[in-house]
Amino acid sequence: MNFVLVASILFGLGLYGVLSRRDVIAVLASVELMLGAATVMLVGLAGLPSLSSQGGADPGTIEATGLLLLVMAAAAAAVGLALLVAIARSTGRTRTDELTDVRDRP
Amino acid sequence: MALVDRLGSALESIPSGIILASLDSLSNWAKGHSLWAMPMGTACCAMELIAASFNKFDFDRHGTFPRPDPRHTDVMIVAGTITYKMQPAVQRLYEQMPDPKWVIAMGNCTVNGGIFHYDTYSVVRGIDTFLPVDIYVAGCPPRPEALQDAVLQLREKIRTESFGPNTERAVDWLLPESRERS
Amino acid sequence: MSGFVGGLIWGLAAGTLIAIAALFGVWWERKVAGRIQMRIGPQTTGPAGILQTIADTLKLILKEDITPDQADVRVFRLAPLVVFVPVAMSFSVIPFAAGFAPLDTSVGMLFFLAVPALSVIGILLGGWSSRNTYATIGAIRAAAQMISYELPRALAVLSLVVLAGSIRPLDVMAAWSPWWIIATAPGFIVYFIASIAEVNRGPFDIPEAESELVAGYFADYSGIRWSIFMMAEYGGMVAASLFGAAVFLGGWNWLPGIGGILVFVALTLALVTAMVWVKWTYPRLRADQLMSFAWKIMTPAAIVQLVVVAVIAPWL
Amino acid sequence: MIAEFSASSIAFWLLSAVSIGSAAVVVFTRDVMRLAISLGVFFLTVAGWYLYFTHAFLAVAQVFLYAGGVLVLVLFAIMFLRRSKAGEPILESRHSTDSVVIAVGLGFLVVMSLRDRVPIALPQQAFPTTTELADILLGPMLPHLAAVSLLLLVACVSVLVVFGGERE
Repeated sequence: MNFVLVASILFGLGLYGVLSRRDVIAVLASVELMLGAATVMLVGLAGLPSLSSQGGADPGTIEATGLLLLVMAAAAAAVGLALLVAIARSTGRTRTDELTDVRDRP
Repeated sequence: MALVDRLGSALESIPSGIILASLDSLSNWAKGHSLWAMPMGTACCAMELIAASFNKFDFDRHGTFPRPDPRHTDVMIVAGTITYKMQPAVQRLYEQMPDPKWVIAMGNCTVNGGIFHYDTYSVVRGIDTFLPVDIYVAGCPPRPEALQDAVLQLREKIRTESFGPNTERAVDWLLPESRERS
Repeated sequence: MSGFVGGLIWGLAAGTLIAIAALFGVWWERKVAGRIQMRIGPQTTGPAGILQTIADTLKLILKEDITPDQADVRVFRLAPLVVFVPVAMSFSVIPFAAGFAPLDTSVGMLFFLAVPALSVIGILLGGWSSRNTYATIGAIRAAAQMISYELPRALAVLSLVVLAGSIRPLDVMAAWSPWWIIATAPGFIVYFIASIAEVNRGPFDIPEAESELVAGYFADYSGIRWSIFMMAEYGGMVAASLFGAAVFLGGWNWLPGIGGILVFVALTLALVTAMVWVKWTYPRLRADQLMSFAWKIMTPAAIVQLVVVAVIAPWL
Repeated sequence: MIAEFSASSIAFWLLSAVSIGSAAVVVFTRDVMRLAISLGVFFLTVAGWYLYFTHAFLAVAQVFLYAGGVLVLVLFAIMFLRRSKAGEPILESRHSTDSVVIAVGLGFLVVMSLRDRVPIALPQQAFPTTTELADILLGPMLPHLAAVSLLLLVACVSVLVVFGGERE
């Protein structure tokens, strides 16, 4: 029982949300769950001595990497939200199974 | 809740009512000294109502200042002619105010229709036909000093109120059916 | 566990501080506003009306607690606390005296910027759960405004971080020198304006614009719940003034010992008064003016300030 | 279990419980506001995890970026999209065995691939100072920082394009 299990459960929950949700906002929230779980896993694992011969990465490097990851994920979330608001405004639909314009009208 | 009820009856059983009386006076002091006004200005009296808040008269000296939101106010100052078309809006705003709440009827039109009392089809003859009015202010329009006096009179009136179970609310004698129910 | 107990004590202390700040701040605001409008302000309740806000608070506690019929009840009741708690937490990193901050953390400056920003979530929840169009519009405006003004505020504080070489508030205070006031004057002005916008006070009070939105995001709150919103507003005002007086203006660095604390308190009071002054002097901005002011003037000014400070830092 | 009953393990169990609980609410709730609130709780617990791994700066950055930024954007999008609709907004999901199998299987694979590598107790790490962080970010990791900054700029511009294109 350790944080790997917790992060995996979180990741699995997020994946299930992405697969099962039918509303774009909920799908995006589930993607955020997966991102958070992955970052927690990375930051946690990077500090462990068992993963490398030098006894874990330098905490400053971990923190810098995590920070860059955070910023990237936040940018992705912002673009995703902007896209979904734009789609919803132009089509009036927010459910993933209704958004079939590309499939239906090639 | 049972404990609270028992506490309440225990407080009442103290003969001289010292605790309840001082609680009453404290709450009445607080209520009376912070009468935030809901300005229901519909006609010319509203000019005097506005003047009352600004310099020279300065309602804020007595802790009364206008808030635009009925949820944050204590006393509705109805200033101006209320037409039948306006009546539902006034009543609704009154109902949106949280208890305890009071009404001041400012000006002749709100007291009894004023100059529109005769020969008009559209004017409500006094807002006490649909609201429990606490203070009437005569005048066409009344001076801000009169309104200020009305607020101080209302403070005096509040001083005699009580939490106690025997208090009769103004709205009870206004609506007989609600009294029969209780 | 001692950390937990200490946190509890400081939470209570911050709550009390905010309550006192709100009681005093409302009275002070009404007096200053009265003077600005050639009135007197509260006068008849206690000497110089000092008991006015106590009467108001008692009355608000005794008022009916209305929950709208259509409201999302649990969210509606949660929202005032979500607004209040981050503001209370932000008090904990302020350097109150030489070598003393309740929560002495190495990321204090960022903490102070990040945590009060959480209260916008409470505003959004309150505005949404009221199921009231005015409240929803007010909440959306508040969110847009707070996201926009967080950026220049953070950039302005960043120039101090560059000067001090640390984001621990006590290190910044230790490295502080009077020349910083001149070097970071534009940054301080940006910080001050952005702080007013962060606590939704005039002239940036479009989320609660009385003439168009009745009372904005708290339009349906009454009694004590509404007063928690107001306490958060005044608490945020006092926290921003305390922090600005400490890290920008030097706070207790001016005089040793108790004199320094007095200078700190005086500077804070001056900033609070300036906030009240600004509110009662300037008319409310329009929503688009507010956004273009944030993005076209405040943010570039803060960036220029940061660059200037980074260039001159070795000589300060 | 009882032997390692300490402040650290209490924090671990609390964080695990709250983060999994809030994630479950995000995935299964039908009310859109519950989703937003529990997403906020989840972001705060992620910050808590960073604190648990002694990365205070990451934790505050997480609060700043996610709880203060992304969550507000999510709430904003919810209000923007659903303001006009009456009544309780309901989120729908299509639960299926396939999704369960895929999600559980992938999670299981992750756990199994790492099960030998991870010790029970975490080692005590040095608390990195922000000066160290700055040295690393502006020293060896400067290219990465520049790349992420460029990405952020592109993201900002693309958000503007997405919204600006809508206006015509």
